[in-house]
Amino acid sequence: MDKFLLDIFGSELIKDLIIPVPLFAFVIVFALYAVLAERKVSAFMQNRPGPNRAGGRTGILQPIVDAIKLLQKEMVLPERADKWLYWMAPFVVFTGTLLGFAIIPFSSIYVGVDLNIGLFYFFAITSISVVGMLIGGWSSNNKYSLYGSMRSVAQIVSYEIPTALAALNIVMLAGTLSMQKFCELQAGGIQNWFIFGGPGGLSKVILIPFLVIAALILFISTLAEANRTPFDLVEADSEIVAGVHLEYAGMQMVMFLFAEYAQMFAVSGIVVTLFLGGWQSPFGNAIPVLNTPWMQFAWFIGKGLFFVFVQIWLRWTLPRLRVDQLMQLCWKYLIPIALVCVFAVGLYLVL
Amino acid sequence: MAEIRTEDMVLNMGPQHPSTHGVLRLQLTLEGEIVIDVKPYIGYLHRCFEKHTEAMTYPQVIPYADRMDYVNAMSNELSYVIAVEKLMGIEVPERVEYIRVIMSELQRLASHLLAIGTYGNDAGAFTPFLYCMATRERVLELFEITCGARLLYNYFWVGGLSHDIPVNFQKKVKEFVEFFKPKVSELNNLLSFNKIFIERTANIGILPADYAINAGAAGPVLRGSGIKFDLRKNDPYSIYPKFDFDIPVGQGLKGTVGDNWDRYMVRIHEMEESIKIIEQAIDNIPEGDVQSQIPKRVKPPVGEVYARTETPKGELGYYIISDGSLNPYRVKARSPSFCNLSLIRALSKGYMIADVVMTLGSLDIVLGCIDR
Amino acid sequence: MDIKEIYNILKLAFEEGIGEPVTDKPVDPYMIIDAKNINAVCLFLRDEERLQFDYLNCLSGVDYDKDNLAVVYHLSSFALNHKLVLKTVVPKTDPNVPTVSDVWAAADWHEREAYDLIGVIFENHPDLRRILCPEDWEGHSLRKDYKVPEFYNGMKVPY
Amino acid sequence: MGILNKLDTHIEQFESGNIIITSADKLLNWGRLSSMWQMFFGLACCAIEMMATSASHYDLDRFGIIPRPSPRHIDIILISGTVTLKMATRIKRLWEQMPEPKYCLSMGSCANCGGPYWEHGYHVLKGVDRIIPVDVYVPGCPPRPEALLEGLLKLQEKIRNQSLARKTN
Repeated sequence: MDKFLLDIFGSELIKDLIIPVPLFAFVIVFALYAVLAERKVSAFMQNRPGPNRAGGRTGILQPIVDAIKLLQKEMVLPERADKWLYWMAPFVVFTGTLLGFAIIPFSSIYVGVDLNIGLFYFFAITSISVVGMLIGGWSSNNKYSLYGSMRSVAQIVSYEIPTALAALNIVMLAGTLSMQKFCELQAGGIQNWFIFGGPGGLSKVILIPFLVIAALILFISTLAEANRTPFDLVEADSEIVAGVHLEYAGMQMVMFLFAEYAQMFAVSGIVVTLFLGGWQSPFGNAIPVLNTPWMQFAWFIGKGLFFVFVQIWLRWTLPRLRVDQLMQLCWKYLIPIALVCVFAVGLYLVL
Repeated sequence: MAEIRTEDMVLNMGPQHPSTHGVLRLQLTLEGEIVIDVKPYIGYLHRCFEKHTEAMTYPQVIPYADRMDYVNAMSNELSYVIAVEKLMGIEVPERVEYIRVIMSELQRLASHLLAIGTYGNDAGAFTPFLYCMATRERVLELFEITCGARLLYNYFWVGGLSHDIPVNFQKKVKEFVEFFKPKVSELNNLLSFNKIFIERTANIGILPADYAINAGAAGPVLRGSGIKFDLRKNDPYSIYPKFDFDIPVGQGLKGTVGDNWDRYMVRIHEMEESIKIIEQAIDNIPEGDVQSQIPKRVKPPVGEVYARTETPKGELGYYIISDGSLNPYRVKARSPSFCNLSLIRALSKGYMIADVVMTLGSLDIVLGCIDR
Repeated sequence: MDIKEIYNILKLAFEEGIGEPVTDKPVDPYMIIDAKNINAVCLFLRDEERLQFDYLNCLSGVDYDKDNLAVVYHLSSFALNHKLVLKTVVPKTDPNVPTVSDVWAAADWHEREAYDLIGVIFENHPDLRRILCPEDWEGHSLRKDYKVPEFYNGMKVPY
Repeated sequence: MGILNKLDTHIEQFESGNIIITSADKLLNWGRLSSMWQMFFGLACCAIEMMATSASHYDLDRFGIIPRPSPRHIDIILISGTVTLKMATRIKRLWEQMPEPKYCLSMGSCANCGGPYWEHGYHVLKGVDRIIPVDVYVPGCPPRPEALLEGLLKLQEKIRNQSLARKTN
């Protein structure tokens, strides 16, 4: 793709400017429609129709309508808020999430930038949104926001560890940090996905339980990083009202929401890339039609959306944890188990 | 190194907050997430019920009694009319008693469903709330075909009922009972035995039995602490002695006796018991005139009465002083939520913010009843 | 236990300040206790083996008549399942009644309510503030001679 | 309407009925009327009916109305129940915290005019319109969910006829 664009425009600069455009468009459209999906899925789970006025029975225009309305909303600056930080926070949060998308491999021909330390970059850059939340919570000069931001920092920083440990399994197996490499290594059908031990001989069977557990840990801890129920303490409605974005109105609040929903897809993308073959078709090259670069988009996005659906499903089913229980889960259960997985995989590799 | 000065954080929860169940204000003194002290401020819905009663005639008070604890209006009415009937010495026909019992038990279902639903919402699970509301809608349907109102009925009158039950009422109630029975286990699967929910409620907000009595706790809050006390059995009124039902008490299955989960579970079991009572009563409604005993003018003799009944929230008592005129001299309502809410301070010290929300939800307060 | 028997027990324990039970009016009989005795009587009622009034159902303030206020205590016992009504009458000019919130914790809020709406002042109450009306409210609204204010904080009160 | 007011000066030059303005109006109005986020907030008896309306049986989400916990996020505040004098100042503050454009729907007799508490309610504000401007009044004590829905549809109608160029309040 890089080469193709370079041929057309003949300039590195223009190519670099063009490449993120579809990515950005995807994030915006996804975030808009994830909100609708959440409302529709929750409606389905609660025996009710959900939005069905704007845009016919499906409510397909509801996100557009919401956007039009939110654009008209007044921007509020709370009294005694720290003006610059207050304006800055939503952008920091959104940028942090958006930058994470740069290394998500949508297809063999399309990835924002194929860094050789892609995974490492992702963990590093998404942590920027923590800073944004801290800024937002502090500068709003609201106690609830402050509690939200403190919780978010504690939560996201803690959950980085099990996330990284679970991902480490695959890094060790694959011997790379590049997102495209992960996908390429899992070629050849569903049996070669890393959740089933990756490519290799029969001996990989003993790895499968550890990798399944690692995949679960990765999913759970990324759920926490995306602040979704049962770990949505950052914005727990019934306790600290709306948490960080309590004082934000209109488009600024939308930035926070967008960041949350974009993060949902980003973390799903990580889980999919690391464990579920990324953009690989489950049939490998047995059915070549299903493994063309354009079909790879469909596979990747499809797998990603499935995990987004699971996140929505969990949100409307489970109650939320308490702060100390959240930490307990992280430090007492997820990290030790993840460590065991890492040792097992390491042992396997050494032997 | 200079000592770092720390200050306790004071957080105002309410009067507008998603989980204060109305317009209650809690002033939390916090140390991080830990609650050091809670100061409840009430009165944001003080609608001068007691002043109104002094200006109204006895029957005119009934609609105001409805509006006190607006999620179980029937039980409020029952308590008030029983008080006035006791004062005047009226014996109501048996048909009226049966209908009153059925209605108040249906109302108990509706009230508990709302309590459980909003409790789920407090825990962060929104779906059980909507499931409960959908089931509650079926109860309201029964009230609607009976008296036309969904929420505030003015159905029980002094000495009788405002009108008789409709023709197909019994059939509808039986249909409802069949509809409702599987709902309890559905709710248990959805919420009660959810691991996270148990983690959030068990061993939180423990109320010891002796303090519960001393502080005047009532209803499921009292029974959650393991005290087998229910006015329907212990100080029977109406025709409750005729029915066979159990008093569920908290047993500390998932934690300690008297914790939030016990109080929650008492409500679930009470719904099952209410269904039992309705089943026993619905087939035996005797024939008769529901209005034969309604006095032309409600004018009790000089005297005073304290009548109490078991509403879904607990003991609701009306203390009525009559000076022999058409208006009561003084009506004081002893509302169960008022006494239960006063426990919040003792129950939430030392727990976390999230636990205060859960404890408050387990007390099942209605601000209309507290502030009057 | 009958109110007469309770009266006899109380009469033995306290020399004065226990009124004869009033039983001629419907429905609930009651006793009038002197205000200065009320805390001691309540403590006795709670702790006495034969009485065990462990539960305070209701505590009401009443605008008793032209010159007097009253506080009415409805008591009951879990252990023995009997009930009792006590009254204490104080003049409007000096509406001081000892608190019973140290006997039953339930009395705490009830007494605050009686203070707020009727204007009975409970001595030794740990936290006697207005509970229902705002802190800066004037007057005690359940008194028969209460006049509704024209304005509160700039908001017109009457219709 | 704050933002609309600010725009007023700039578009005075257009005559009302200008084709661009009208189409823009329609779009903006459509946005506002189809996505009224309401406050997760109840006062008294009517709050229960409001909850029933947003629950599965009646489902306010159909109209794009979802409850949000914070006053900063919302467009419409449903005053659902009796406003007491102690609560009135808080409601006023809530209203001031809401960003423009904002709407208020007064639900039930108590919020409209004091309801059954009009005569002896010394602590009841006789109508929330004494402290904040109300767009739609829904009568009833309490109004049925259908009545509340009707009120919301009336509010949609009102928004539909608003304009950037001419103020219709």
